[in-house]
Amino acid sequence: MRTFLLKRLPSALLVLLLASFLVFLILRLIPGDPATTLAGPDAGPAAVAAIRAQLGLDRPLFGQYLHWLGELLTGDLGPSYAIGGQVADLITDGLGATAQLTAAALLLVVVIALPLGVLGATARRRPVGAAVRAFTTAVLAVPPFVTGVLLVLLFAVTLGLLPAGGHESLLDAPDLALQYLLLPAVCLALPSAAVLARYLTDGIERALAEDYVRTATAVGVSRRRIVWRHALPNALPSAVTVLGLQIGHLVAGAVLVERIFAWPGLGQLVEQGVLRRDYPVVQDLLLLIVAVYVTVQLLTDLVYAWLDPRIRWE
Amino acid sequence: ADTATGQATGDAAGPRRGGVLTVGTGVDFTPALLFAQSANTLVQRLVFNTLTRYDDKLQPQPELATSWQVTPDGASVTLKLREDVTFHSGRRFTADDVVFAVKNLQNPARSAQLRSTAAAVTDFRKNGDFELTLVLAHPVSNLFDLFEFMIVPDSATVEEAFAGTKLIGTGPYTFTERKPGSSITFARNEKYWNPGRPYLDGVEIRVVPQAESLLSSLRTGQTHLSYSIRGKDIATLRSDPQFRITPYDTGSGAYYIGANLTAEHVSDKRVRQAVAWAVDRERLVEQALGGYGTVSATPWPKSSPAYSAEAAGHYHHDPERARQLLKDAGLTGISLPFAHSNDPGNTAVAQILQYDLKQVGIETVLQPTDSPTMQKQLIAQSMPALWTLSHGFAQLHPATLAVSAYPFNEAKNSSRFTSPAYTDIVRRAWQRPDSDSPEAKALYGQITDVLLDEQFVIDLAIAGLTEVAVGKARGATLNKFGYLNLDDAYLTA
Amino acid sequence: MTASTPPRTADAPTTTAGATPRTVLKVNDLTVEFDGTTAVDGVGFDLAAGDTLGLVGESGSGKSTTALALLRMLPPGGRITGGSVELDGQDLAALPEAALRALRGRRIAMVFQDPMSSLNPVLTVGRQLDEALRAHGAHPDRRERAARAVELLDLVGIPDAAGRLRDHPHRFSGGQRQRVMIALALANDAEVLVADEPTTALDPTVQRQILDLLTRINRQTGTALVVISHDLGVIARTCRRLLVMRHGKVVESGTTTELLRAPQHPYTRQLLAAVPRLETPSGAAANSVPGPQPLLTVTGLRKTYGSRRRAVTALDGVDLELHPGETLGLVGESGSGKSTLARALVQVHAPSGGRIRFRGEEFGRGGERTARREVQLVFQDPYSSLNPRMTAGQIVAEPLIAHGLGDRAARAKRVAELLEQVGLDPASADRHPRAFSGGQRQRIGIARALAPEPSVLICDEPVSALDVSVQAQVLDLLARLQRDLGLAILFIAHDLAVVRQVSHRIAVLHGGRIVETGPADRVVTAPEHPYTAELLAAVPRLDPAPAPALTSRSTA
Amino acid sequence: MTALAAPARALPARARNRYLAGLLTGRGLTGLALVGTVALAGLLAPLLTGQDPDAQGPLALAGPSAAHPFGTDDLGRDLFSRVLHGITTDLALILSAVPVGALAGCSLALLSATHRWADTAVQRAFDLVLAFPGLILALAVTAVLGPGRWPVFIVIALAEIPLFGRQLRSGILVQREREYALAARVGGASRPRVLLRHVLPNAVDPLIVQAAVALSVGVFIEGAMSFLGLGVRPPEPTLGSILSQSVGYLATRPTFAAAPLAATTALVLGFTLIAEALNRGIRR
Ligand SMILES: Nc1ncnc2c1ncn2[C@@H]1O[C@H](COP(=O)(O)OP(=O)(O)OP(=O)(O)O)[C@@H](O)[C@H]1O
Ligand SMILES: Nc1ncnc2c1ncn2[C@@H]1O[C@H](COP(=O)(O)OP(=O)(O)OP(=O)(O)O)[C@@H](O)[C@H]1O
Ligand SMILES: [Mg+2]
Ligand SMILES: [Mg+2]
Repeated sequence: MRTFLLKRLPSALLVLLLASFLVFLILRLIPGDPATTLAGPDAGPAAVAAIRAQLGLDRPLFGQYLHWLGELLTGDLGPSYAIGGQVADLITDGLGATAQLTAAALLLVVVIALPLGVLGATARRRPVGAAVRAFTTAVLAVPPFVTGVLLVLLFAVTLGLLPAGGHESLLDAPDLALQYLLLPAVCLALPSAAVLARYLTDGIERALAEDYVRTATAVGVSRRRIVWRHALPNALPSAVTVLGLQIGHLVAGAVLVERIFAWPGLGQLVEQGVLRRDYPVVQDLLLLIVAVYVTVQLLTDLVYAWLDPRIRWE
Repeated sequence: ADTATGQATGDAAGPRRGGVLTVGTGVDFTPALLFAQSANTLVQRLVFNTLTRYDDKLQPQPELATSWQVTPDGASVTLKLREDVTFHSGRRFTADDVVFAVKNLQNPARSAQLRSTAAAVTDFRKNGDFELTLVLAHPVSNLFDLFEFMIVPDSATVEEAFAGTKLIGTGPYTFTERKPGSSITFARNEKYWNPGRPYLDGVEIRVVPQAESLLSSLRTGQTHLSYSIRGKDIATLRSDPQFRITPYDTGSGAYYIGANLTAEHVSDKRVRQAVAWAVDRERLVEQALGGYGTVSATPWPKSSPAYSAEAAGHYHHDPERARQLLKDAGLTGISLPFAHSNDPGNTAVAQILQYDLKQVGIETVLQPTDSPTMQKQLIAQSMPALWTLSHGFAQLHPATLAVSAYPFNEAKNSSRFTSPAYTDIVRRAWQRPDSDSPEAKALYGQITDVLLDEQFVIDLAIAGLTEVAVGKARGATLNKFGYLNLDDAYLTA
Repeated sequence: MTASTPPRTADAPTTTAGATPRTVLKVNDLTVEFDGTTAVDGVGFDLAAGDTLGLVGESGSGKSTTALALLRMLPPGGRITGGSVELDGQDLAALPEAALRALRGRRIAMVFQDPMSSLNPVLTVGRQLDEALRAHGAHPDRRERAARAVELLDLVGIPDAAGRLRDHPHRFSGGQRQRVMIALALANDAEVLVADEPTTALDPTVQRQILDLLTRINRQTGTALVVISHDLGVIARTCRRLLVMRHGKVVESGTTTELLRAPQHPYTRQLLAAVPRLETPSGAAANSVPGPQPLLTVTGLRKTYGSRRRAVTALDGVDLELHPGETLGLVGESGSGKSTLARALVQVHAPSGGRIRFRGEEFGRGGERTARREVQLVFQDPYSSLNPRMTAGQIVAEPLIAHGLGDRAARAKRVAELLEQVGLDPASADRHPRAFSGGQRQRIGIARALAPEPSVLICDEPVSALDVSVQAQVLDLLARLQRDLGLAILFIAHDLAVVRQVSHRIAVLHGGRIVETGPADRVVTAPEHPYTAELLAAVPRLDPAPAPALTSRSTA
Repeated sequence: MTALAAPARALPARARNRYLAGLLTGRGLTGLALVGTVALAGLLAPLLTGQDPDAQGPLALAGPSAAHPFGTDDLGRDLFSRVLHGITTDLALILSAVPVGALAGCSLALLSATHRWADTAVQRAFDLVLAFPGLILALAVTAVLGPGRWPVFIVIALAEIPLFGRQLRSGILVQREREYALAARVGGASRPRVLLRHVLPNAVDPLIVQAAVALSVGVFIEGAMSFLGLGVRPPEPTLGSILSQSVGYLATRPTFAAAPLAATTALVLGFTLIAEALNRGIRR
């Protein structure tokens, strides 16, 4: 494992460096600049120029890039341009909220996808299989912005069971926090769960056709046990890879979902940052997302190896 | 007509103390725009006070200033200040704080819209701690707009306020916490100078960016009050007795089409007039604004001294006339780029306009643009031939619009429109001590005439902010700049 | 007995210990169909407790299908359309699925052919044994099950049984995996054990261990055995009675001794005749005479796999010579480096040390270029070495295209010629590999290897997956090619009988070194190295003498 | 009912075209019919409806009626006509962007098979694309190119590149070690020839399934971009833009969302069924 990490680490760092450059470049490619946004709707060029100078945006681009890298290396992320406060604080708060949301969503993804995936592969009666497929299809076909609004209309407005949106700290009021968490997590989890369920179904179907299932049958193991204890573990490694990919999708999906549920996470922060051209916030945030993603990839590779004993010893 | 401010008329028990009022908004508070007018101005009047406050007839009423004296030539104004006011930090409020507030607005980095008016103040003469004379370079008719607009910050913490970390003012509520993108919370200022006020224990401003979600949070009672509900959503609440709906003249509220006069075709005045005739304003108000708006060809709301029903109805839906104008200009089948903000509401507006223009032979190519890009193009005067947006500031003294609102600014505007005549009238209307004498009104009429003739800004409809409140939330008002005033607000049991 | 031939009269159950043992399994007129085609057609036999029955027959004759039908575990599409399988009087063919599950593993168990794919790769061997033990609820206690699992692994002869419970299947060698399979089948003390080709593709020493194990279990626990194989030697070693199948039907049955001594049915005779016997002297000399100058010389060849820290030395200083027109047999146990050597010779893997010279020119100094065309390889597995997406014609034409030999028309002609040469119908050139039988596929591989007109043909276990009759065809073909074209052949195999039959000389590879080289007959009859002797001793023989398994093994 | 492995013995030649065989099952035919019907409705939109999809009228947010089978939208446009035209736009976008993305991904995967360094570079490039939140990508592309079909096309294609690339790469890694690939090398084939002629055709199978899934992802991306105001230039209808328009009226006018939802669901279900059918066909 150490050698594996040592082998992957340099390339991961390289990815981060490349990403930092891309992030910087993309932001400058997007028209509109922080100064005009900060200056407000009726500002004159003088105000804009003053703000530009104050933010250091009049310096050459490459210098700005190096300056940013320097800041990153010293760990001082500096103040945000438009949102207010220190970038580090903003990101820490947003990260906490998003981590809650994605963790809950991830849990739901697994909790939903596992039985659905197994059912899809083993349903002997046609209606059950059809129902599973109908569900996964519907979930994939209805975009999250529709699902989200529908969920709110149903559970918050009509039934009054859950709040329509917002966020509570898990530490202050855990039960309330869970209520706030439920709908956005479900909304975020559904498409990924559908995708994962599909891959699981596929993997289990493949595994069920393997010779070792025949062995287990010949030994007298029950059908149920064969599916859960023999076929499923073989479908898991590739499912974990899919799950790793889905984490990227979850972060992307968080932008939509956090907006609909007024969830103060990184997705909202990215959107706000981009909308106000808050360069420091967006730059640091995107880099963080890339870093998280790269780490997740590393982790999935490790988990994969852990789940599949054949990999571990090679 | 829309003068109601949600007074607690039907409430026999009278105001109740206590409770936390939740206000929903679609846009987060931007600290850097604390001293400017922006999309979220709910915070300003909760934490801070202004010198005066307009009543419904645009007459200034005392706030931090108890009385004022403008010299007849309009060269200076003398203010008497309240003596019982302290900042949340405990420091006493004095004339120095007013001096600081004015100077603060003169700083270009504060990007205050009324900077030109603030800049007209050239000298400060203190007479004790609570009397102050502001000496003006020239008379300004919109002086009290400045006093309505200018919040008085604590000089010691102004940079922290600007960064959004610490807000210290003299207002009814003290700032407790801000979670960017999520909420800002306030607690009652126990030492507020207005005795017995405020009633509420606290206020929470929740940011709900998605319009549907904001509506849902009102419906579920999570939010008590909002000014960010879209007109078409309000229309769906109209029949629900649970909500009180109160339109204001206030805020950023006139929809218009802007024309870049250096662009092909629209440099011709007749083309711009044809556009003005081509638009079905009634349908626009009905379909895009859910009926919450007033058709108008001029920027002025009915409360404005410059308002004239005749001028407001100058342009109406007349495709034939539009086609004739185009023909006169020798143009058939022209195609123009047409920028609009890419949010759903503005996209709908743009599509309606596009369809109407197409009916008279003006093809347009829509350019959905995100607001920072739009902002940059507006300031850089690099807009395409046509665009649609909304503007504010018409609810105040008419001169403020022409000197402070960028679309109309005589010195430099996004349309690249310049005319010595316009500059002259605007300056004359602005640099005078009074604002509603017959001479002043005559000048406003002339401004209106120029606007109607030149049509570099083609006004379509006036739509101020509309308050939507659940039944138990009472007594909230907005000032003319959309600052939320909760001095008298309370929640019924 | 319901076999198609009348029961034999002479010494039928002579050596049986008991008087008349109870019949546990009674198969009557069993018929199985796959989508309308009949795979098993009226098979019937009885199996007494503690008895051993062998099932032989050519590939596709319905042996596996019969075995699967016994447990009613036919693949999708397969259906029992007639007859009955009675286990202690209970008809399995008519039992509901749940009741059947209760029987599987507990009363009738099965060992499948391929031990690698038949064990779950992600579960430890201990877990899999545990699953088998708990399946029938006989061992509710976890610790008890663990103890029993150790006992089972011990029984099948896996050293350090307790320690190895935590290992995954891939850490076991092929022979050990096969033992684990047997342990799984034995977990619930089934009365009947069906073993489908339990030793195919194992080298003689391992094969012998497995067969010994089955025999021992039969004797110790009284489990009745049904052993399926296409290798008559295997059956002869283990089974008291034999059933010969062809085209889904039983053509002959009887005691092993009788059948081997005096086969009745012409097919049985043909089958027996095709079995290579270790005693048969080499036929190579009669076929061709090797040239004096070596064509291919290998000196001090070394190959290590893996990183420096976890290196596996596959070849450790191999010296070899191959002459034109000569067949050099290469034998050795699994993992001794045979394939590695083959791959080094065809330059798929670069050796780590040593020299290879072809026609006197060293690899790396020009020799490798001529060798690339003139040294060709016939792969062990006839199926996986053919591209499933290409037709036979395309596959054979590939080397011609790669070496730029001839234009399109010339190539088509040459392909037809090659197919004919290996005994395939040129018209079948546009069929995909899956439309050929195993033997035919192996011939496509040979045709491909012959296409660039090689002077050296390396055959890596070309016949180990084929049944005897097909094997005989392939061997004939190779002999003919050598005679006609003067090919030099490096013949890699684990079946010593086959190797003796085709080789001029035999080299024995052990642990990456050549331990013995010599004329084929001499190496077999008078081995010099103890390892060679060990290999030879393990070869199963067809002499009827040691066959009746219920007697104690003689030393003959 | 136990699923067992069919012996890998000679199968009859009837399964000559596995894809066709897979498609010609109940599942496959249903999928084809679904996609076909929706696509046909889109293609025949000008014939099926006389209404201009952009024509506005005073009758906004009307329910279904004879004149407007699906009702009208908030600007009084005929939803039937808009949905049909939207289908065409969506299909045109997706059916062009997905193949382009797939092709690019596959080319990169092939490139990665040539050298260890190329492999590392390509792998990390995939990681990079995958790691960027779609919103940022969409925003950047739209900002640089201006709104319209191209940004949507590019974002969909970009999103597909790593998905196809990774899948193909792992397929190549597996197939490359198969005996037939070694056999081709022994036969004298050059590295590129082994890769293109032998390995590639055997590694693409999972991609066919992936392609069908990718099509639904395309629908998804188009919708999300429309929702964020980054989609196809209005007033041109797309399924995503109609849907995001309808979100504001889900509570009051659910019929608004019904038609575009039905169309997307039919498409996604169709693609899914085709994917499953092909998958089973391959596995057979
Ligand atoms: N799943 C299946 N579908 C269709 N036909 C099959 C299937 N399995 C086996 N068959 C056919 O049934 C017949 C008997 O096959 P079986 O596997 O029993 O042969 P076998 O005697 O075990 O051969 P081998 O020695 O090659 O293992 C063959 O003709 C084969 O093609
Ligand atoms: N690619 C590889 N990486 C690491 N080790 C390998 C590799 N290929 C073979 N080996 C090891 O090298 C040794 C020799 O393997 P090789 O395949 O040459 O044996 P073999 O004699 O052909 O055996 P078999 O009879 O089972 O085919 C074995 O220990 C094997 O595990
Ligand atoms: Mg078989
Ligand atoms: Mg080998």
